[in-house]
Amino acid sequence: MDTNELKRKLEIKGAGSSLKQSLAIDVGSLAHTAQFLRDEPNWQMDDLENISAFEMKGDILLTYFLKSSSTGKTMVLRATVTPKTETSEVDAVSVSHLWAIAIPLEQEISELFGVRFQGGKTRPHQVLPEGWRGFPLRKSYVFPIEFASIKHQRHEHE
Amino acid sequence: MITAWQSILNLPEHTPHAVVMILVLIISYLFVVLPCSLIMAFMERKLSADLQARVGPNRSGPAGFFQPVSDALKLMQKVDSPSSNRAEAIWLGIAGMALYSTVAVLPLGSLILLVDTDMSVFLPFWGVIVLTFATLMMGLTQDTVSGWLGGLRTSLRGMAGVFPALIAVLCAGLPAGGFSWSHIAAAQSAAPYHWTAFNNPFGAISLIVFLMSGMIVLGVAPLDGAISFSELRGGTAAHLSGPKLGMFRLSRFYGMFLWCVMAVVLFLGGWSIPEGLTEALRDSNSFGVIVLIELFVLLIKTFAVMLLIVMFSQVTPRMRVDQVTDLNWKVLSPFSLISLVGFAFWTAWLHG
Amino acid sequence: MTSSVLSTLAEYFRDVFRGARSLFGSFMTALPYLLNVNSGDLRKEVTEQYPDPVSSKTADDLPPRTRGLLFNDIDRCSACRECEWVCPVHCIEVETQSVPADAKVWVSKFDIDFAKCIFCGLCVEVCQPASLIHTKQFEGSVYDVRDLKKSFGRGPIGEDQRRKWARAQALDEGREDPKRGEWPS
Amino acid sequence: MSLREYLATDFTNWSLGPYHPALPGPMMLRLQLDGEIIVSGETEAGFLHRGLEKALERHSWQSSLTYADRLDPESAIFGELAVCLAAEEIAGIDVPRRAQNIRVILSELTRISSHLGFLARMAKAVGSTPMFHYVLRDRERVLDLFELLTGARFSINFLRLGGVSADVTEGFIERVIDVCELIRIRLKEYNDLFSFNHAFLKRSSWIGVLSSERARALGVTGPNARAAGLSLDVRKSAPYSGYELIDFEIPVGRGEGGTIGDAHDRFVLRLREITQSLEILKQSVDSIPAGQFQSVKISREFTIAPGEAYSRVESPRGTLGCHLVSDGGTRPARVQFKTPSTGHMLTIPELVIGTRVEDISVILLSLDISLAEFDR
Repeated sequence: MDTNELKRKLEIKGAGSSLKQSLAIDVGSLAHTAQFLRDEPNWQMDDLENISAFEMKGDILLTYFLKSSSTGKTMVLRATVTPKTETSEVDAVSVSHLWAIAIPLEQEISELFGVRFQGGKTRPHQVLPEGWRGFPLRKSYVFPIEFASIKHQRHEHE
Repeated sequence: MITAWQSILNLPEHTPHAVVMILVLIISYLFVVLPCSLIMAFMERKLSADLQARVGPNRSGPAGFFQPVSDALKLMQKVDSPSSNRAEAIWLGIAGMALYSTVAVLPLGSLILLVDTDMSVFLPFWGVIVLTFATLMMGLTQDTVSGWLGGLRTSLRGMAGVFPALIAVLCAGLPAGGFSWSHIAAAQSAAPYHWTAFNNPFGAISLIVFLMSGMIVLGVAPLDGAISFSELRGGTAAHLSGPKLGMFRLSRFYGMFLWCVMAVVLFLGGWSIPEGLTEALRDSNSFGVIVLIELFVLLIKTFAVMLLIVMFSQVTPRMRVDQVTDLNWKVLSPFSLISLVGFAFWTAWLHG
Repeated sequence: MTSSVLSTLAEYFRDVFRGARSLFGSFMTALPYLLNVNSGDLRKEVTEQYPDPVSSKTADDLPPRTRGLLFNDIDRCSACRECEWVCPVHCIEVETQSVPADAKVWVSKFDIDFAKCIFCGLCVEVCQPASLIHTKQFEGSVYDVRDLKKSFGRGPIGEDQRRKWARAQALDEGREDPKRGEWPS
Repeated sequence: MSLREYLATDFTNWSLGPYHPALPGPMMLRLQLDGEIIVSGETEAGFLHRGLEKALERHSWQSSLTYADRLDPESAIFGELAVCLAAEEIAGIDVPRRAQNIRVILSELTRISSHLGFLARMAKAVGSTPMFHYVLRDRERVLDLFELLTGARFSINFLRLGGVSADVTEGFIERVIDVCELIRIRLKEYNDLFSFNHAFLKRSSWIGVLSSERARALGVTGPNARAAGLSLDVRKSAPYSGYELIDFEIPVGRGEGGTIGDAHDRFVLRLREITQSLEILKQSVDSIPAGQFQSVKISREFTIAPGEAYSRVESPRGTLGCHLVSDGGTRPARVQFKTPSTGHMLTIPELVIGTRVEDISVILLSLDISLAEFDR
């Protein structure tokens, strides 16, 4: 998606505080769009508020909440990635070179959702113990009966 | 002095002087030094509790009076931490020995002056310097970060604090014309305006300098950056437990008691009671009563000074070690030198 | 040069003075605590020495809505299992046994596992017959964690209870002589 | 081994944690020391991960709020408020005025209790035990108010979708006014005893200076950002739950002790925020309207229309965002919290460089980081 097509799309959408005005873009051009939004004079989205991910029927939606400190406008970018199988990792583009706050947010998503961010500074397991298989926040995640020979006596109540 | 004690303890005439002195030493340690350290420990805990809207120890003994005793007993029966190597125990022993050797020099009364040489005022400082060095070596033998940093900081602080203290001692010795305890006590009579601290304008400054440098040397609350619990978990004392920790704590309180006694004798008139009274008692040679009254006067003043120190130390936050040494070199030392010059002019002008 | 020396000297003495003044200021703020002078209850000791009822709070000093240990009055409980469903930590287990039509529901087992309970109060809020309530009791310590599972149920139906129902049913259907078993007047 | 190699000195590697009195919570701090001066610091957390967001997906709408208030144990209501606002936005539930007012009262009381906890930790880090005990004694009075209204002291579990779970009893309003008066007197006592004490000034001014550019770049929000000079406050920029009717001004760091954005500035700013919260409490307690306190009765089959919302709440540590997604079922599909501690943890490696070992606890505790909130 080159810049003028992006400009055209932005004019139509305009920035909105609620989620309805979110701009859907494909993962590849995510970093390029974010760079554009941050440096463009009349947008100046220089503050990344939050990166959140959730799984909807098999594919993982990444939502980027942008905010511009000068004009106070907020903006939502939405990217979709679909892992091949329920337990396989999937690749996405990292924006940690644009905003420092993206590092811990991407670290968590990569660990709990299995989304590998290219070029990100994600460290090995921070939240889950070493050697933990599976990505807990995926809908298809099944609780392990035991981990490192410790039994979880979770009797299900569904 | 020896005959006085022979009559108090009604020993046979020809007992050798050494035996009498050892007896007096043991008596003064058991009945004065040990109880006073424990009283000070209790006072500090009860006082800081009162300051902090708390009740403080009230379980063992009336109003928790025997809390330090129960603490000591509890620590005695704890097992020693396995990780402490032998070198640490040796250096702790040396530190304890250095500190408790000052008992012989303690000025507790005109009749308890065992070592009354011309230099007896400086002897406790020798004990304190060896204590600082021993704590440094104890810290270095523990191969933990808190041990290393704690030991280095204690030596840094200990060595620094001694300089202004010695200058303040010089100030006290000038009007007395000598550095033995008897000279200094003789120069100050019972009336407050005769005390070194108040009979000239610089006396108060040197008293404050002496007390604060004592707090620096011994590491009392606001100036104890070296063994603060917030990040070094007790510095050199981090790995002590059981009887060693008990000895470490008791030596800290004894250090405070020693420094307060020296401050009182040097600046606040020590054990001086009105002349008429001593003459009357001496004639009716009831020496026991003299010792008791002098001790009572001395201890009242010591506890008053100690109360002030605890109050100030509870109220101010803890300072970093580099701020402690800055305070020492940039504030206490210049002020002690100024008061030394002041004392010199004052005594010269008075006797000139 | 001299102005810089004088200014540093002045700054030095001002620094020392400020230090002494703030030391003295803090000392005077804490002094009333030592002397408890005219401070009423502003500066009294606040230590609550727990088991002693005078200086520390007991169950009845607590406000009415305090969420303490739970109690279920089994007679009013209608075994609707709402509490079991809403509990976030699933610490309530309810079991009933079949009873003849018109008799009241027999809650044989109603266990609350206080090891898991987080005292959030949802079960009490959801309970229609208001049989499950928060008492103001908070002393729930036990030696074995299994003792934390308190049971409020009636237990399995006993033989005499079955006979009572059988007799009641027989009375309704007229098969039973109402007078049987009474003492002759 | 040549003499040069033999005498070569290197940095000491010292890793603090996970439990250490100088740290704000279970985290690891790997330091490289050159003697007492810190060359570099690096943090590692993850010790308090409880899988809160996964748990929220497995429970009904009613009990999800109980989990939400365990996001940050010290300020429980803000987790609940974030989830409530988002869910009400999706489902279109409107909250009665009286319930909004009660929510504001509880938020400001929690802010005061959390800031008092911060003052106590700072006093303990610097070693002033009287201040530590005074602050905790006064926090008890605020916690008594929570127990009176909701039944619990910390995890109050009092908010429901569409309002609050119970009404305000009559005695509660007077007690709130009394506690406000008491805390106003106590604040003066803290200032006399501790805030501008020379020794505390020396320990905390010019220490851990966070400039406003670095604060914005690292996503720092809340009191730490305001102390650095940025006046960001969600209650002003995007007012929620009736804050637009209350007039209050946002305190910004003035740098009395040392410079703007140092540890002392963060400490004094929180004192000012407590006074500001007292102002808000006074206004909202006087103007509490009559009326319903809950507009929706939640039963077992309660569902929310499919949709998503992002709510922002001003918690005592910063801007707490909650991204809630509902797929029309009886359980939330996804709840994601953006906690302020994420930004604060990023500042630690920068603030710690060049300081002394004794300053670590002052810097770390002046950022008021909650590890429970960071790991979720």
